Amino acid sequence: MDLAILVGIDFVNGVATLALMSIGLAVVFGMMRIINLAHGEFMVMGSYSAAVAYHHNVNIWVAILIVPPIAVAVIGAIIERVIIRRLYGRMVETMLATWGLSLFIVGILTTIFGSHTEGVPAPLSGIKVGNYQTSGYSLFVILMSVVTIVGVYVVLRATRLGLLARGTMQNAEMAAALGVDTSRIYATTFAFGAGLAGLAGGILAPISGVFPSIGGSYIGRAFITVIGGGPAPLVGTVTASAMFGFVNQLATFLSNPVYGEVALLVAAVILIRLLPNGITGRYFRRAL
Amino acid sequence: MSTPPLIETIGLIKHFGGMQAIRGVDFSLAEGEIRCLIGPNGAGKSTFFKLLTGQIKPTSGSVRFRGTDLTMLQAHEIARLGIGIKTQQPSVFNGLSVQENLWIAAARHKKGKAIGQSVEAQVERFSLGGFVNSLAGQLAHGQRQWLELGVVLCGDPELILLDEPAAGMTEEERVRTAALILEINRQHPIIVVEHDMSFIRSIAQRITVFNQGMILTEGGAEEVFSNQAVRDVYLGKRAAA
Amino acid sequence: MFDALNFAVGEMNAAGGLLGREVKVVSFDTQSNMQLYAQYAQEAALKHKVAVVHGGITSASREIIRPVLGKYKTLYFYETPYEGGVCDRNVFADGTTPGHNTEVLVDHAVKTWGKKGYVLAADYNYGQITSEWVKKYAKERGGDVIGTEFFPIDATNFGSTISKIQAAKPDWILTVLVGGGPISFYRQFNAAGLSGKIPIASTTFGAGNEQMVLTPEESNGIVVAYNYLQDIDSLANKEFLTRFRAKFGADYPPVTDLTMSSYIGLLLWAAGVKKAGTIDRDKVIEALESGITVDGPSGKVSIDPQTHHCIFDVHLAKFKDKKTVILNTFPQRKPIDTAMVCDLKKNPRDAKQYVISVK
Amino acid sequence: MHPFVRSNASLIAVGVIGIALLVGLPLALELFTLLRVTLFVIFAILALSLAFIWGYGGILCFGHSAFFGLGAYAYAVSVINVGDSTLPIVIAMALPALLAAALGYFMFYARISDVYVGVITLTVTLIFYNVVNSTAGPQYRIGDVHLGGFNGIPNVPSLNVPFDPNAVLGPQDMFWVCMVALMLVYFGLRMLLRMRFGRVLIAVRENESRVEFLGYDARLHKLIAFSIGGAIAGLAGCLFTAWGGFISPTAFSVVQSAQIIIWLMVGGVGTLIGPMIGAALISWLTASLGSQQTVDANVVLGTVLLAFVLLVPKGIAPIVTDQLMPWFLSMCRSKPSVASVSRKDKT
Repeated sequence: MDLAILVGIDFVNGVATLALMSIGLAVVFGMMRIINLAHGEFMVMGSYSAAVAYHHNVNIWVAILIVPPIAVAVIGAIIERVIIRRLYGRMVETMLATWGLSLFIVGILTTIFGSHTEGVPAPLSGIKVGNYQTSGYSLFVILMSVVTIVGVYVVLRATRLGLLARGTMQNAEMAAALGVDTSRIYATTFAFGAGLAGLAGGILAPISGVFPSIGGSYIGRAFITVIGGGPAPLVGTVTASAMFGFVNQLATFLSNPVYGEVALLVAAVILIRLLPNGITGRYFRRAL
Repeated sequence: MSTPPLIETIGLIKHFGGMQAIRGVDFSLAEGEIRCLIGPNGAGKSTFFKLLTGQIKPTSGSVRFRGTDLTMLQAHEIARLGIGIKTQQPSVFNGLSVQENLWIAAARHKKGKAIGQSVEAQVERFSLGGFVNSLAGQLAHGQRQWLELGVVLCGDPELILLDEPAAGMTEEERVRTAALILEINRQHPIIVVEHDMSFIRSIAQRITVFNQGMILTEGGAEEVFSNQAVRDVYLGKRAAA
Repeated sequence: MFDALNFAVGEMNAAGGLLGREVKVVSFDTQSNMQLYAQYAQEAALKHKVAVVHGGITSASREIIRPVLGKYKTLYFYETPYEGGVCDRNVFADGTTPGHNTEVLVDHAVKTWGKKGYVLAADYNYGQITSEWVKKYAKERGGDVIGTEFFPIDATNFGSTISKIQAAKPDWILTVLVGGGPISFYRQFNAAGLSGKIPIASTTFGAGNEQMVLTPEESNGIVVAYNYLQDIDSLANKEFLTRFRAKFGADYPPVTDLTMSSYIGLLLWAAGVKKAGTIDRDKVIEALESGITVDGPSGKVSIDPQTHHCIFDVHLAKFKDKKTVILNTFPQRKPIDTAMVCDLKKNPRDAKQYVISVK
Repeated sequence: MHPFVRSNASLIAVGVIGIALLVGLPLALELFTLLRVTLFVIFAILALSLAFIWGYGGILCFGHSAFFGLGAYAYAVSVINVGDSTLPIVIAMALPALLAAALGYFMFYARISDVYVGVITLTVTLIFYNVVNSTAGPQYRIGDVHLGGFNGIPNVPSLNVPFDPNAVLGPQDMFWVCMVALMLVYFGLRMLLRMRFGRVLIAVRENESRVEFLGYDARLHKLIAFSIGGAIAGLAGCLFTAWGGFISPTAFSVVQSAQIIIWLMVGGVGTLIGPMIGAALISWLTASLGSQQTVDANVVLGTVLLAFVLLVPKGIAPIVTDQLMPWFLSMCRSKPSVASVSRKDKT
């Protein structure tokens, strides 16, 4: 029984991690129809900013929860201005440009930090489940994932920015005609997505190692989750992460992490074949 | 009415999710005929064309073309049977030249010199002589519409569907287009969807009126235009708008 | 590694070079791109016509370089710990192989911690073969490996594994993990509150200075076995460290076994060249085969003529507060694994990597 | 000038340059440089395969390395088992072609297009990468070959004279073989693009539904093009393995796929000559970057890709076809009549 709880936590943790990784990418994709292939590197920059802050004796919670989203959002805003802005409406070009950007960031990070692994220790100790031990931090990751998703919901639903953003994404010309500065909305949305990536990087820094090329292992999964989820960022992310996370954990538990990854990928291929516009392209069309 | 119809639909129904776009259409067209489809926006005319060309599959009912059931066929198979369509938005190969556009259409069923002859015939018909090497995407809107007509004709179709062939044209071009359509009709049966009343008057003998996914009425031009129900749903609304 | 090699060359040149000539280093960054290994090996052999090539980190890169250098008759030194079995007259390997250190670790684990072991290994040759050795050595000592798991090099999520380990209740864990991702295993293991509850031994931990990234709580108690540890208490080592720190600064990360074997590798080659009196490949090989020995910071290292691998001391040590405490020293261990399959004295024309069947 | 020459001027120019390189390079270059150029030639073949399906078929294949890797592995496994390299070359082209056909059927017949094709191909590559990477265990063997997981398969024999396994090709023969293969692929594709199939394929890229309204099966055209691209990528994989004597799972990696796309972007999508030049340029750049320690290679490659997408979206091909080629032709005939080079005949 205790073991079942332990395994259950692993499953939920897998889903939560996937959702956390994907949400920033999903917001940008859902609202702007842009796939940011540098998303993984945005996360890595979040992780590094957390590590640097921590090594400069910033409080650990501030280092993983406050510093990364702000730092990466600022970088995201700059990147939007310099690169993304020139490519709106051209999905493939944006993907290629952000791919180039991701290589560039990996190179810069390697130059600054070297290719060895940095890290931040987990700020929570283990907890007991009957005779077993589990990581308190993984419960924290689950909690933060829920908080982040609720937070994004609130921002999109209840704030003026969210309203304008949704309006602009529905019909950019109409919004422009109403006097909304669409380019500012795009910039803010992109920075918001980048900030979410930074936050995810900060939260995951204590569990995964931090090294320049680790973004590659994030982006694949986040990308597939977002495409699988479809255009509605929140419902899409949650449903797709739940599905892929479950498949991944199940296969991992029954065999090993490699086949866990393979099972996730196979599930993604089948899903996209059946629902080319993702889960929310077919169901929950009116959802956020 | 003894000759079998060229194309007919029997109890054609199409649902999109909860929305009923076409609800029970029985339509038929005789050999050699030219027919206009009219109706307010959302009446189901374009959906009807999509069902005829196999772009979408009906929820129930069937389409028969010279006795062949088209319902389960793919779009390109239907095209091979001889149904050509000019879509609402000009649908040509923008990155290819006028000549290449026509060549591809003709090369499907012709070989060697016959291809060139088809291409030249259409270039001449639509006065595209000065543009054979221009990219289709660089043509003016009206010319692009004509090019698309030429592309359709290069495929030697046995039935031509025209979705708003005069949309976005100047008055002068409209007159020319109407004349061209009548000329084409001498060899090919045609179904035309149009909004412009004077254009319709200039080409149509029989008119079918769509409303809310069903056929409201059908008849000669004058008969239809004087029908009160038609005025209510269509002309009245148009006038109000 | 590269720094250590340059350092060795620098010292050598400062002392008047080799055979009166200055030693020059031509280096390539392969960007971990496999075809670049091949390109650069060709470039080194054909364009720069180098006397010796040192390098190749992974077994994969070595197996790319090795045939190229064999073909173009350029001597090759491979200095990374690996799974053993390379048997090629053109190649000298001075890194540890399972025969050197795995037996020492398993012996310690079974005798001090208990019979039941659990192996976590990187999913490639080194991990696969080493885990076989662990099984064999454990059985010979009356123990058993009750679970083995393989991970891709970039794995970062070990949650499910940690649950599986708890369900299996082993007496000890032996890790054969490499790469940047697996660091998170130790972290997640500690975060689950298991550090100190189930002891860990590792054939790889510390080789990438993992302890410097982890906290003391996360790394304390991990037992390793290497030829070289920075904390070896010998005069030769202290002198070496003083010189090394003087050049690279006090902040330079701890010198690892890997770094040292690059340094030793160059010393061995230089000794061979001196003895041969030329850099001609065949003569240098003959000289090296005569049983060259160098006394370095890690103690006495000599070349085993039969396998072209090395004989050296192995130190068993435990991590404590980011440093190692040496528990025991096993003097002059031979490459017993490779020796099972390879005899270059008898078959000098061998040029392959044997897969040693561990039975 | 003869009308045939006029209408095929750029093709002839490419042929002349190709033959000049074929004959001249082995004489002019030392062995090591020739070995490196051979690799560029192999990559040019790989670039052509993607240039064909992406630039002309409009299929956004983000996971092209799946075909390259499969061809490479198919060659390695079969040549070690068989000994003679003749049949393995065929297998190395047939297997990726089959994979492409299966994948193409899976995608195109379900009307999946654009970015979604990209996602699926990328995912398939990742699956291959993961699976092949996990074959380090001794149980993964095909015949005499141990797949080797992360380490891959070392010591793969090079090509030999057909049906004579003992007559292994030397480095110079290898260069000739690769160069001839490149020219065959280039002219083969050019010919294909002039035939009805090729023209319809381009039309599919331009407007898929219009093609169907004209009675062509767009799905079938894409599927065939995809298979041809797969086979050519497989050939490149086979030559690559024969060149280096090894193959490892990095052949399947996303980075490898990205490389090919960078070649296309730099060279120019929608052309054949551009991607070949792009492949050679970028491979040369990558190799040169590793010989210096000042700038990280990723920074340079990332900047190159970004710069081309933002500033030179057409790649360098227009420079080649509009300036270099006419210049070259005018040099050849010593009487400049640049205007006769048809701009439409994209090289």
